[in-house]
Amino acid sequence: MGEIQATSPLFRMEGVSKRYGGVRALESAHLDVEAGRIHAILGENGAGKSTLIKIMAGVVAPDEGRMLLDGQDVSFRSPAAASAAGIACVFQELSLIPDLSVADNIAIANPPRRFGLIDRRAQRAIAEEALARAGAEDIHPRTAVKDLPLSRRQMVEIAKALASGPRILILDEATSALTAGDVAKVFAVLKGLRSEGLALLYISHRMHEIAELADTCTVFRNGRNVANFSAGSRTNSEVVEMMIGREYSNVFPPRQKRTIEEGKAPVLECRNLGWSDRLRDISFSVGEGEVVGLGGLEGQGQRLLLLALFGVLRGMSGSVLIDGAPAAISGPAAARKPPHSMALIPEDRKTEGLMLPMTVRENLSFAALDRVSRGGVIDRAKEEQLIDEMLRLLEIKTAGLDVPAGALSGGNQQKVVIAKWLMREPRIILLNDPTRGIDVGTKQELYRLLRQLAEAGAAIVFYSTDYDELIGCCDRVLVLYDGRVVRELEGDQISERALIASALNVEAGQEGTAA
Amino acid sequence: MSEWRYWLNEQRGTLTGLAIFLVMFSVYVANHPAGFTANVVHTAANKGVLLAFVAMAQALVVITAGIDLSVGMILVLTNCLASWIVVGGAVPTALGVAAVLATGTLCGAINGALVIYGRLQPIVATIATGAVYFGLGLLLRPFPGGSVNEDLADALTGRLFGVIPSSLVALAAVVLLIWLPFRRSVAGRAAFAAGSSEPAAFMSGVPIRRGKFAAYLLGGLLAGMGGLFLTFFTYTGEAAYASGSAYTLWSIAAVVLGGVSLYGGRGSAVGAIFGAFAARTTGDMLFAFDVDPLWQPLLQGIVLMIAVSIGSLALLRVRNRLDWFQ
Amino acid sequence: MSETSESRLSVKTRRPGILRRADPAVLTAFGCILLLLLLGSLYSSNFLSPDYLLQQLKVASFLGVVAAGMMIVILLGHIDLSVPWVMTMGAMMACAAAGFGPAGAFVAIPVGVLSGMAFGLLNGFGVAYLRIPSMIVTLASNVVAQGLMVVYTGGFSPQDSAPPAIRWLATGALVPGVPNAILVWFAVSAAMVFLLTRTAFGRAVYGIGNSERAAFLSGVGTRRVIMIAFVFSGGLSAFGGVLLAGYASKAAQAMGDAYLLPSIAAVVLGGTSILGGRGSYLGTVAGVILITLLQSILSVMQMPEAGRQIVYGVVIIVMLLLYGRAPPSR
Amino acid sequence: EPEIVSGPAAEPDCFAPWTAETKFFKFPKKDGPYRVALANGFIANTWRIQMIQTAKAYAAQPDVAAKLKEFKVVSTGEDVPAQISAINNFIDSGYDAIIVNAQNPTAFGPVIKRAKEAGIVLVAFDNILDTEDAINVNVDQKGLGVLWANWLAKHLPEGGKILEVRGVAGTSVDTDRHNGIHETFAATGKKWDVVEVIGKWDDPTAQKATADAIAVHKKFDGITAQGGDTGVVQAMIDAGHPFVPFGGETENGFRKFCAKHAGEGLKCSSAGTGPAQVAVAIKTAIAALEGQVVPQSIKLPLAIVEDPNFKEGQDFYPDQSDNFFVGNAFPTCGINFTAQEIMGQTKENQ
Ligand SMILES: Nc1ncnc2c1ncn2[C@@H]1O[C@H](COP(=O)(O)OP(=O)(O)OP(=O)(O)O)[C@@H](O)[C@H]1O
Ligand SMILES: Nc1ncnc2c1ncn2[C@@H]1O[C@H](COP(=O)(O)OP(=O)(O)OP(=O)(O)O)[C@@H](O)[C@H]1O
Ligand SMILES: O[C@@H]1[C@@H](O)[C@H](O)OC[C@H]1O
Ligand SMILES: [Mg+2]
Ligand SMILES: [Mg+2]
Repeated sequence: MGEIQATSPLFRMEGVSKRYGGVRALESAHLDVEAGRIHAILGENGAGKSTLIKIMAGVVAPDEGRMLLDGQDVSFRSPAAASAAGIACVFQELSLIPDLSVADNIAIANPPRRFGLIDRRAQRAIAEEALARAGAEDIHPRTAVKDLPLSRRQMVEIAKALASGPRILILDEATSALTAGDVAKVFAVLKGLRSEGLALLYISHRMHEIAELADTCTVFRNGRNVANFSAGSRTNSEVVEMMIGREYSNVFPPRQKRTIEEGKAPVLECRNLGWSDRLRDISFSVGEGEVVGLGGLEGQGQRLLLLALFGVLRGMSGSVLIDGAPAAISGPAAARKPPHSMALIPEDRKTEGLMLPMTVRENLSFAALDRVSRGGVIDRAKEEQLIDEMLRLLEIKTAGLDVPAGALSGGNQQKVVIAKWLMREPRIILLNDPTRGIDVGTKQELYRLLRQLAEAGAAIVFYSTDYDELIGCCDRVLVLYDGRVVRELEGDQISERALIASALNVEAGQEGTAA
Repeated sequence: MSEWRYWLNEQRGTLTGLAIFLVMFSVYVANHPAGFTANVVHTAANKGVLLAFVAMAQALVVITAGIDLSVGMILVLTNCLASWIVVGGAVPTALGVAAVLATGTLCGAINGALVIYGRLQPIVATIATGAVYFGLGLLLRPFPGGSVNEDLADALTGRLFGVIPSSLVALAAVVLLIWLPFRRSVAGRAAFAAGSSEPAAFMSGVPIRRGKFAAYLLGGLLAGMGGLFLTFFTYTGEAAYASGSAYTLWSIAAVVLGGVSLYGGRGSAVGAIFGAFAARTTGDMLFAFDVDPLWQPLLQGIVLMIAVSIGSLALLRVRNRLDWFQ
Repeated sequence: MSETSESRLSVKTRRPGILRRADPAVLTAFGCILLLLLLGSLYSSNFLSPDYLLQQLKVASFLGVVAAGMMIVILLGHIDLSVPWVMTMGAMMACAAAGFGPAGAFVAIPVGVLSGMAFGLLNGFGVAYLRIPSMIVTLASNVVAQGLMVVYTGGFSPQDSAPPAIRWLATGALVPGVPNAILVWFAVSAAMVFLLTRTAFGRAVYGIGNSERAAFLSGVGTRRVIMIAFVFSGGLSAFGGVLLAGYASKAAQAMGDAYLLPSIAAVVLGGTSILGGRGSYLGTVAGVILITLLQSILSVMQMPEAGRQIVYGVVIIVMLLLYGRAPPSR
Repeated sequence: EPEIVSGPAAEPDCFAPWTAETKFFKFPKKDGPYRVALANGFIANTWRIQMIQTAKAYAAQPDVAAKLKEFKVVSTGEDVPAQISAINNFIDSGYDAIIVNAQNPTAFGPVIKRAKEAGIVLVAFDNILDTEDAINVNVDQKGLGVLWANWLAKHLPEGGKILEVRGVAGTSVDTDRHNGIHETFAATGKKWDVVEVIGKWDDPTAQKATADAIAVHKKFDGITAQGGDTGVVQAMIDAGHPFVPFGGETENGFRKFCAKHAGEGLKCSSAGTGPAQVAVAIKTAIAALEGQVVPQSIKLPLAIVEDPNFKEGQDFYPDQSDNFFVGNAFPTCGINFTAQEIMGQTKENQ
């Protein structure tokens, strides 16, 4: 398949393999990275992309294979060694140190020194310059990283990579939390770097980003590189098929026509909800069988709104009604109980959704223990039975119920999180960007599931950072801006154009006609 | 935000420690029969400095998200050793001091090696090494005794210009010569980084092991200085188990009062010093107030309880419950 | 962090059958117990006599009960440093209650345990609701408990000899030849295994130990669970104190001092992670026996105190190096 | 600064000099009433609590109270420097006399110097000071060991296998007593096989150590213990160990056992001094302030009770706590508290 014949690549990987126990994360992978190009790496979850990059960056030691930089054999014993060789990485899991300042973080690998001690003045200058280069002048170098929101942290992460003056810059899903404006800035920066002659490796699950940026693409599947081609030489669905190894169609299930019963109160209703200055005067309702999407730019209050509904925030104003009756929800423990019967699929499955070291079984039944126990004693047969149902319903792929949840692939982990809530038969389901970092195949299954649940009578609030999803899945979409609902789109009104326009809080002329 | 606000934010823990200490000490001095005199300050300083050394040692380790339950026993061991070898003329005394400090450093290095290279959990590893260090101390001093170069001892526990306690000057010198350079060094930053988030630090190419090792090592050194000062202060060596445990426990209280986060990554040894002085003042309070002797331990417990609860007031401001779990 | 647990567990999945369920740490701990006995028997064959072994189990049962409480708290990722004086308090309060005539004797044990639970409640409230690190709340409450006992002893001319019921509980023999203390420990252990493996509370404890955030968002009343765990720990410490009072036939100041560090060491030597979330109760039992035997053998061998401390420390370190290490980071 | 004078002391029966060589002090007479302070170290055992209660009771006796303007007690815990600081604070606050139960006998050199310069009477008791510049109210710790060993030697003329339960390692009291025992045994020229275990002056600890020793060694011919004696006897009973001669301290529980099982072979020597020595120390301090002659080192009479002389209601109290130390009276000093009235006093007052 290879159309590219590089004369002498800047960096080359040959036959690199990595195993974790029985899992082959990477299987004799080959990769050529050239200067002055942006090289996209594609592949579904667990395909081995991050493993590949961790090996390049010296985070993980390969089991076999060799790496060449400028034609010379190299092996990195630590991230510091890779960094010294000119390889900088923006990792999928953020690698910033929360208690240190932005400047400390940017200069962390090799801080400027005077008399053997760190020169903070020089460090600050470096940080300011790097932030400016990444287009994030608004971040003060003395701020502690832990005080920054996620999207700002990601910008710091990028600035940090730039500050090390790399020859190869790797971005592993580095834009997943960025606002649209930041993404545009970052893209401009990346293009600039390309013209300066850097080699860039870019990993993302967002096809349109890859279309915009990449010169070269490599597709990984099951730890092997299965295709290598110039950007633009394949259609999107061809690429997706390469990734998942099968045909890809009918992503979104069809929407059923809903009939709303006369006089029946909505399952969930908010009136004038407010919290700090982050949520303002939010009113909406969700009826039985309805999927209501939350849209807008990142960080406009969507996550907080879900947390507010789930009783996590203190000191809210306004009221929440369930089945028309005012509900005072004091926390998740109250939220999950009837008559509320709420479920929240949280933002981060690794720290909020699962206890990774605990078994799949324990994770699955964790939220529903009250339903499978009497007087606090777990009825194991009942537990088993519920778990079985869930495994079948969601087709969770696992080596067994007694393996730790952390051993499952990302998509299956997410399924476990969903399953553990479905065990409670919730009536109100809140989803916080559930498909983030999930591959297309699994996504498709999730969309179907959502629809099924809605048809079975659940009221669903679905926050997503992916406009396609909102368009494909939702009956209605509320667009949030600065803590307010600025638009409510319904049915055919929900289009990418309308979503973007309202997200930016600008008046969009003719939503109805957008593609 | 202006620059000084950033500074304030960075130093919040230390300043809280300072504030707690100042409040307590003012109340104490105001009620002391002798009042605010050089003698009273001198007495408080000498007593505080000992715990301050141990608390600094603890702070260094706590910053790496570890804990050292052997600090008190390092103090005991170095005290027993010093009571043998910090004697005689200038040269033997100097050699003795060096050997005592080297011993403290070695103890810290052993702790560090077990935690970092042995990959043991600090709590249990240092419980075990603490037993070993105490045993060695007891071998050296089966019963109290020994002596110390009294000229040096008097010089370091006396007063400069009749007013300034020289122990405070020594403490300040240690802060200047050990803590400040450490904090500004690559190893020191690595210690903070490792304490704040070890995976992130590793991915960032921070020399984690070196940083943590340096923290444990210097912790041992500082605890050894505590032992040395204990010897200067008492002219003698004693393998007192209860006293060693008490120093360990109070060092934890001191770092917390001084704004060092037990979860690692945050705090300063200077804060720990204020914390140590504050902790010591809880004991002094009983002197200044007329408390029934049998009620004194209870009162001290309650004062400590209140002091450590102060930090939780910030909790009232937390409006997103997920912030509890940071 | 997640890498840690993943690779540890991937080892586990490779082992066959029954062994898969047994924690290697627990097996090693039991192995060390046998080794210790063997070494001891080189000094005197009496170390293998049933008398001696029963005597060890009896004495181990006090530590065992305390360590059970400590384990719950450690599984949460916390620690309880108030053990020494809560234990003493339990003993003193129980004996004091017995001083109030026949009714007193009847409620003596509950009173002792309840006083410990009250302190557990204080600790738990500080940890769960005020979110003060457990290390520091329990340290402070230990000082408070000590202060209370000093005031109490000095002021109230306390009755401090153990009533017959408490004596019987610790030293009587319901089953001929087997001291009741062992039966009590066995009962507490059975309850612990049940609690940790079969109840929602037990699951919640492990869940919180692994990720408090995830447990909270799953709708578990994490604060309540944490508080209850500390109440358990306080109650069990006090109960350990009551048993110790039965053994010694009286309560006395500072009688719990010798139990803090050994109870932590026992839990950890039994394979429970001090960071929480992982560990099996059987391991704690092994750890308790191990520590008790080690102390006893060193004592009987007349090792001077200095040597005992050194050997004790070194043995713990060696055992931890054998099986208590975190996996390598890369 | 006291004048060094020749004896005898003001109340020779009470203020008995340690040896014939002991110096005598005569402090310049000060006018009362006096401010007296007690700097105690650690507090959390029955002995110390009893001691503090005795001190308060003694200071409250009308004739004593009349001489005292203030009596202040501070307990500083295990830490020696904290105790040193407390004494410094007392000096700076102008107290006339300071009484101390020292955490460490050798650690107080500089404070002793300061007290002397300030003309303050410093009296140490129980754990006394290693100095000739302060007054020590002294128990002959080594003599206690000698007494116990002699008792065992008397009952075991041919020597034998002895269990020695020791106290807290690292303290001079433990070492002194231990040395007294061993030197005495050695002097008999008989064969003694001494098994040492550590009881830490604590009943449960001593009981456990004894139980283990019995389980392994099966039988001892005699036992001596410093502190924790009640636990030691309890362990013998639990193990069905035959009763054998015993040299121990003065806990009420121990004496109860001694009286009860004497017929079965538990022949006891119970000796020590009770916490009331603090009263002797206060008395000494007042005498010194009044300008009376006192010895630099006062030898306290040991309260010794030996088999078969254990008398109920005088040497032991069957209905009272095991934990307190009997022998709380020093008749030669006019100090006649009974232990139970001390431990009960606040209760009645309240
Ligand atoms: N530390 C680890 N221990 C065990 N298995 C691991 C570890 N890291 C990765 N794996 C496994 O290796 C495989 C490849 O993972 P990798 O993270 O490289 O995938 P990826 O392509 O980056 O996926 P994603 O798109 O979800 O980020 C997966 O099966 C994963 O579960
Ligand atoms: N750390 C691990 N230990 C044991 N098994 C693991 C581990 N990580 C992954 N696995 C297993 O290896 C297999 C391959 O993982 P991979 O991430 O490629 O899954 P996948 O089937 O492609 O799922 P998805 O489509 O959700 O990404 C999975 O069955 C997973 O359960
Ligand atoms: O003299 C000792 C005393 O100092 C201690 O406090 O209790 C036991 C006594 O033997
Ligand atoms: Mg896959
Ligand atoms: Mg990845």
